[in-house]
Amino acid sequence: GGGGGAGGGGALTLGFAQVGAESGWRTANTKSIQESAKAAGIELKFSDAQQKQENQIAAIRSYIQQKVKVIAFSPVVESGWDTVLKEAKTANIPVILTDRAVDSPDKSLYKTFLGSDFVAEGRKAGEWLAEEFGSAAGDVSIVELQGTTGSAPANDRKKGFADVIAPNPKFKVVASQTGEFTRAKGKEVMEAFLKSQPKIDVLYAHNDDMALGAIEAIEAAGKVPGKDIKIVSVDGVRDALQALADGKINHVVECNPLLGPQLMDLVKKVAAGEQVPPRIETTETEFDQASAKAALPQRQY
Amino acid sequence: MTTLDRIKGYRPRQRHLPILATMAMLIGAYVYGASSYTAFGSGQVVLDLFINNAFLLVVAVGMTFVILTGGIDLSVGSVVALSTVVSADLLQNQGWSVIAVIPAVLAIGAALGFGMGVLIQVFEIQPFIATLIGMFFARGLCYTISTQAYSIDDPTVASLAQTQIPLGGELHISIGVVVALVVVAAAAYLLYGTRFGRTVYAIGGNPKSALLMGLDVGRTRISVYTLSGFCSALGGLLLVLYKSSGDPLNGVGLELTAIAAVVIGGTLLTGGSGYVLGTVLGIMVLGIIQTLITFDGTLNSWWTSIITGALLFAFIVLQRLVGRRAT
Amino acid sequence: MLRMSHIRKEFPGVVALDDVSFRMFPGEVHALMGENGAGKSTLIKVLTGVYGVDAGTIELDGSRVAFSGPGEAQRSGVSTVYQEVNLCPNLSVAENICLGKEPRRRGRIDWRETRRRAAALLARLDVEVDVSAELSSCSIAVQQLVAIARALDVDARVLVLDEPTSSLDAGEVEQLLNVVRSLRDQGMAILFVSHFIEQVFAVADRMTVLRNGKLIGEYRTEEITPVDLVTRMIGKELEALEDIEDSGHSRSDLAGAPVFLEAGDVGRKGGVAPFSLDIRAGEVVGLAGLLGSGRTELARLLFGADHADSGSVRIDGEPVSLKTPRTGLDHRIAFCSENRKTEGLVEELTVRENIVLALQASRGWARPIPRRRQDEIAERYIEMLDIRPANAEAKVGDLSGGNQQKVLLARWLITEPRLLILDEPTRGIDIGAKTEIQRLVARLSSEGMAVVFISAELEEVLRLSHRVVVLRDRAVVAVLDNESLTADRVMATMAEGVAR
Amino acid sequence: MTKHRLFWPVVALLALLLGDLIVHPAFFAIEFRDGHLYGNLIDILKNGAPLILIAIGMTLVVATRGIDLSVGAVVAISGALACLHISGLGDQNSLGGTLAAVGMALGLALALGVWNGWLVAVLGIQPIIATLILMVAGRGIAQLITGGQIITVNSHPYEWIGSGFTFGLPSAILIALAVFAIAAVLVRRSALGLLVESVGGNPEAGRLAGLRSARLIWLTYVFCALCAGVAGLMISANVHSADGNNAGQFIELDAILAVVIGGTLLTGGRFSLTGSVIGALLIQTLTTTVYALGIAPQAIMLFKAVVVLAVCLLQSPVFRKKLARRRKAAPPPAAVVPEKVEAGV
Ligand SMILES: Nc1ncnc2c1ncn2[C@@H]1O[C@H](COP(=O)(O)OP(=O)(O)OP(=O)(O)O)[C@@H](O)[C@H]1O
Ligand SMILES: Nc1ncnc2c1ncn2[C@@H]1O[C@H](COP(=O)(O)OP(=O)(O)OP(=O)(O)O)[C@@H](O)[C@H]1O
Ligand SMILES: [Mg+2]
Ligand SMILES: [Mg+2]
Repeated sequence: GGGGGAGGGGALTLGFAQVGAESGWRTANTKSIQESAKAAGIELKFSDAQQKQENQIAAIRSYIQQKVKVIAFSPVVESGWDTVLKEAKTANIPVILTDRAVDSPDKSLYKTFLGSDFVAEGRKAGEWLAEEFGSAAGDVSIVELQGTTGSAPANDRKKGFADVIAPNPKFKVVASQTGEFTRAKGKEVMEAFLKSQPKIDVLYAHNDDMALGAIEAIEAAGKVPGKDIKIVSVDGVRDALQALADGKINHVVECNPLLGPQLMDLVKKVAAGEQVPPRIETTETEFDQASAKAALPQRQY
Repeated sequence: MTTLDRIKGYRPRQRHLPILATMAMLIGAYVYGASSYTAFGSGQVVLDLFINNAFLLVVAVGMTFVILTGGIDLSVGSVVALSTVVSADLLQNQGWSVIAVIPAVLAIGAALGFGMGVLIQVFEIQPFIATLIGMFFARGLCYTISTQAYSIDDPTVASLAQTQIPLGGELHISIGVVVALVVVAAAAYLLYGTRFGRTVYAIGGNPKSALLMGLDVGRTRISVYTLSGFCSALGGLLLVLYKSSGDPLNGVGLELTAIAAVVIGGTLLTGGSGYVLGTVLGIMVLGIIQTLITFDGTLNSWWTSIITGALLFAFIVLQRLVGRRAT
Repeated sequence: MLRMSHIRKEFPGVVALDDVSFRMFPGEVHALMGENGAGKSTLIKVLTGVYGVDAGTIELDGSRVAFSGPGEAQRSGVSTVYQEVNLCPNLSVAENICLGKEPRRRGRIDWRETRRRAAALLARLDVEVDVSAELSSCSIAVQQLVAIARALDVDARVLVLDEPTSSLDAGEVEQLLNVVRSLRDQGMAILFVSHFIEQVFAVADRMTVLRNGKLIGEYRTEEITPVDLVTRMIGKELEALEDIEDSGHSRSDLAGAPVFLEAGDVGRKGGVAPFSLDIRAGEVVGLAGLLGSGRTELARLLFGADHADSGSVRIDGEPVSLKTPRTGLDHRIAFCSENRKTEGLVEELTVRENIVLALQASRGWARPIPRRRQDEIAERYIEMLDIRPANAEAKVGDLSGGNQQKVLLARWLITEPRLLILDEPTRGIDIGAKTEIQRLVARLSSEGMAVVFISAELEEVLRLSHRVVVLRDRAVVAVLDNESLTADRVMATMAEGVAR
Repeated sequence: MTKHRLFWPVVALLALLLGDLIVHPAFFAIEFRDGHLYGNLIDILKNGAPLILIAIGMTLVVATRGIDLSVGAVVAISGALACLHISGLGDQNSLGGTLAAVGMALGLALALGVWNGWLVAVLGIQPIIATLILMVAGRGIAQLITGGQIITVNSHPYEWIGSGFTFGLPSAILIALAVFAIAAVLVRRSALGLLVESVGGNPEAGRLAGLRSARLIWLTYVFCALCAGVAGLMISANVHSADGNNAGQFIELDAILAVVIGGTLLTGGRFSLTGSVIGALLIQTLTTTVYALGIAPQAIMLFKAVVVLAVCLLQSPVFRKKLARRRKAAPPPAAVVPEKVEAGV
């Protein structure tokens, strides 16, 4: 093999294998990483897997060949990383996970995980609901817009939410359908819900985009989003905060994409051989209408 | 009185040209990569192409048969996913052994392929729709088994997955590569050296004629889809080895990649002309494009798509022009 | 040996066979006769299981059979050459001959033996071609021979030949008939379909006549005269050909006519060697040559189907470049291809649509031919060429072979070209229609249309042409004026390559 | 009547609607609300409009033996460009600005069609890979335009294209119908239809008959891209935003499916625009049905597989014949005898 020019010099090279660019959230995530790498003087080798795990694995293999100092990636799915991570370990390249964890039992395969907990996000949405409707009389009819069927955020956000509302029988999920994380599908599905469900009190959307699409469907049906139907969603993109500020959404659970600075810190530490905690959760808040108004001016994504 | 020796004359073997052109360009791309990025020159980069694409290669080989008959198989991605999910489920939840799982999964894939073949042959449903139904069906089955991806911690799978077959130096390949190469060799033999293979070409050339020539068009066509289902299942098993997991979202869009690889390899989508070797090259083309982009490492997501498209364009057009020039 | 009784076969809207019975004995050549669309090919396809029957029974060697398809028929000893060349253009000649019955060694196809066997079979028909060449590179005549060679391969008991000679010239035909005779002498039963009455009388022992899907009768060759036969086929007496004056057909008659097209040293590498030729308005130029001598290639260059890489063409004295069929069409040249299946018809479309296609192409898409006019044109040509069924909205693919050929001819006639190139226009056409077409050519040329006429039948060429261009080895070797020109002389020129 | 080519697709569509009626009677409820019609059927028309448009364009491409995989990418690009332009306007509601945006987007779509057509008709690259190039690169171009973000716009004139109502009906469907009418007239009143069918049915024969097939094929790709461009405007206008990555995902598959269900063969030749429209409506009805009946997300694929299978079997003459034979054979037990005869031997 060749000398691995990339990692040879003084500059620290980081190979980062991104999932894709499937949403504005993801783009913000990518941008944050690229910008903070530049700011930290780290040479970044970036690759985009277009939502395919195979591509990510291939990219990681290529980083091993290129002998980068550190590898970081946001796993497309949690499972299936053992082989390639073992190769990285054999090549003595430390690995950092971002955004999503992997479920490998062998924790020595990666140094640390930096990101959010989707189950916790679902749970937060559920808790808000429990509080908001805690005193309400009668059943609460909930409709749910799920993410892409089979994807980790969809599975986890559904689970976290369901866990919290399960104990209280008055919360009823009357319809739950996939909106594939997009505005267009969110709108289309909500249109159908509005016709097939006689009574909808709450909409829980697995991401903001679907909620934004659903708002339009609700308005077209002559109802008032945020009032006739309360809406809670996850992510905290700018448009959603705007809608929140306008009173069209009632609550947003943040899922923070701006991992860049934290990641670069970790990269430096890991490269220097320092010990790092095995799990670091990004700081994530929740927004209500007031905090949304405050946060809006600085929102970049 | 009449002798037709006059009609004899040399015609260049036009059908080999696309393959030669593709091979030349692959070498060109490799030389370019090696001169631009140091680590690219190591032979392992080439071997990694095989390691990363072994499962795709197997799937594409099945697809080659289908396309040679003038058909298309959109179900392969879903069947791959189904195979991984079924394997994971049987190994993790039902406690089956690897030895039992392999034939079961292969049988499921072949059975699905057979079903689609019957729809196409017996009920005369266009291959595009019949296999699209198969695509929905297999993906649907995945979701009914599990909406979650899960890991397989079976020790046999793990050891198979992590076995590296050394080739001297620092070079190594995986078991998947060996399987894929065996499949390629078997397919090449089938196509070149057996009546079944020749019937496949005949059907692609002109199905009506093939029928009138007394060939068993029906059985061959059904076999071809069965074979493709089988290859997809085998590809799924290799993917299980590759990732040690089952995931219902595996292989979304894989059918297009496989079709593209076959067609870039010089096989006509209308059937009747093409080689398995071309398919191997087609996969290499797609793989090397991706590798070049990863080595570059400075492109953001959308530039990745755009440059992928541009490189694809360059390959295809050059292939076309080289092929034409040599005629 | 073979008995088909009370066969009935209906297609949507057409009764192709109505209570037809047919029998064949071992060691005989049995000719199946009838006009275009009489039901000959359908009867054959019913026999070999391509179509199921609506009523009736088939017995082979005394036992009932119902083949599920050509494959099974073949395995039971019925070997068939269907009317249209039904081979795989993408495979080599050798493979087309051996497909499905390739010699194998240890389970693997033995390619050397395959090629050897194919070459041997072709040699039996006196054909020598490169058996590893792709079939699509061969002319339609060679393809027809390949199809025949393929059928000879099995040790069949029944050999069915549906118009095997439609593209062949005298030499090949003679060779084929010899092979047929020797097979008969070995005890094979041979079913032979042809529109060439002489061939039928030369080889058949017995014949069955069909008309409009009905059985007319079965005759022994000795019992019947050609005139009788034709009368039975068409149901009335055939008008003689006498009115196409055979004599005085010489170029000197056209002395005053202007030259329409002048080709100077036009040629194409791998096609035909550069040749020069001028064609006058009203002139019929016949092309003569053996198989593969380059007649088709020459015609394609004149039309622009291929573009010449040397020489120049003038039309009405103006230099023009004929690069695509479209430019040919724009200069009012029409080219009726010999290969109606792959180069001629769009099988899915209707008779009407196929007929108006070239005219419409020349008008451009924006000026559609009004539907009423299309119907009119279609009706007129259906009647004139006696296309059956006389339904302008029938799918061309469902027509019998001869009727398809007529449709193709009609397409080019309606473009009212100034130069009409006819490459084997009478291929597979019954005798009645053939005279009709010859008469038409004579009439059109007398009205000032120039015609280039290619036919495997030398007599036909001689009867119509003012001049005969003789080709050999893909080069023009002589241009003979048709003044007291005889078939023998043309043949000699073809064989020796110099004018005598 | 059963012989008409559109008979079975229409039957399939009606059967699906009938199924909806039985399972969920309210499915057909239509109200008049805020000056427009409101109900599931209206949603089907509105949400199906983009697919109808693309299916129309795709039909012509398929008729020439081609296929266009890039329509999804063109959808994304045209929506992205229009939204980008509108979002930069001082007054997003200005009609002129919106028209300019629409014009730019359609101009770009046209250029993309020219590109596809050039690859296929001039360079002679197989359609599936020729359009694959744009399919891959196009998503990137769309994201380049949007900067990877979703661009939200607030323009009433623009909104009209996707979610507006005219005469009580969704404007989207009116636009789709207008395009359909134009295409149908263009194709059937001129000779284009015949020429396209000839080129697709037998390209070599077409060439020798003097057709300018390259030009014709080129034209179909341009038209298809244009249709996709309009569809892209609709999709983005419907949600007031442009999503470079997700807009029009997998719509090429649906469009091809619609074309094929409508009776056009992928091997080219005879085509039916009406059939494609029916096919597209069928697919959209299926989607809406899934939502309205509350089919669980993990069962959607299976449900679709079963419905599409049923539709295709219904259309398959072989299947109908077998079914009819069985039915005929079933009541009188004596019918076993003729079946035996048929088996021969
Ligand atoms: N597949 C089909 N569908 C509908 N009609 C058909 C079909 N095949 C044949 N026919 C019709 O059946 C009749 C008999 O056709 P057939 O091909 O047997 O004639 P033929 O005697 O072989 O004529 P030719 O000498 O022209 O080859 C014709 O009228 C033809 O149009
Ligand atoms: N090297 C070759 N091997 C086999 N066939 C060839 C070769 N080169 C040319 N041919 C075929 O031989 C034919 C010779 O030309 P052409 O068709 O013009 O002959 P023709 O005089 O019209 O004879 P035919 O009666 O066969 O139509 C061409 O059709 C061509 O396709
Ligand atoms: Mg016939
Ligand atoms: Mg010829």
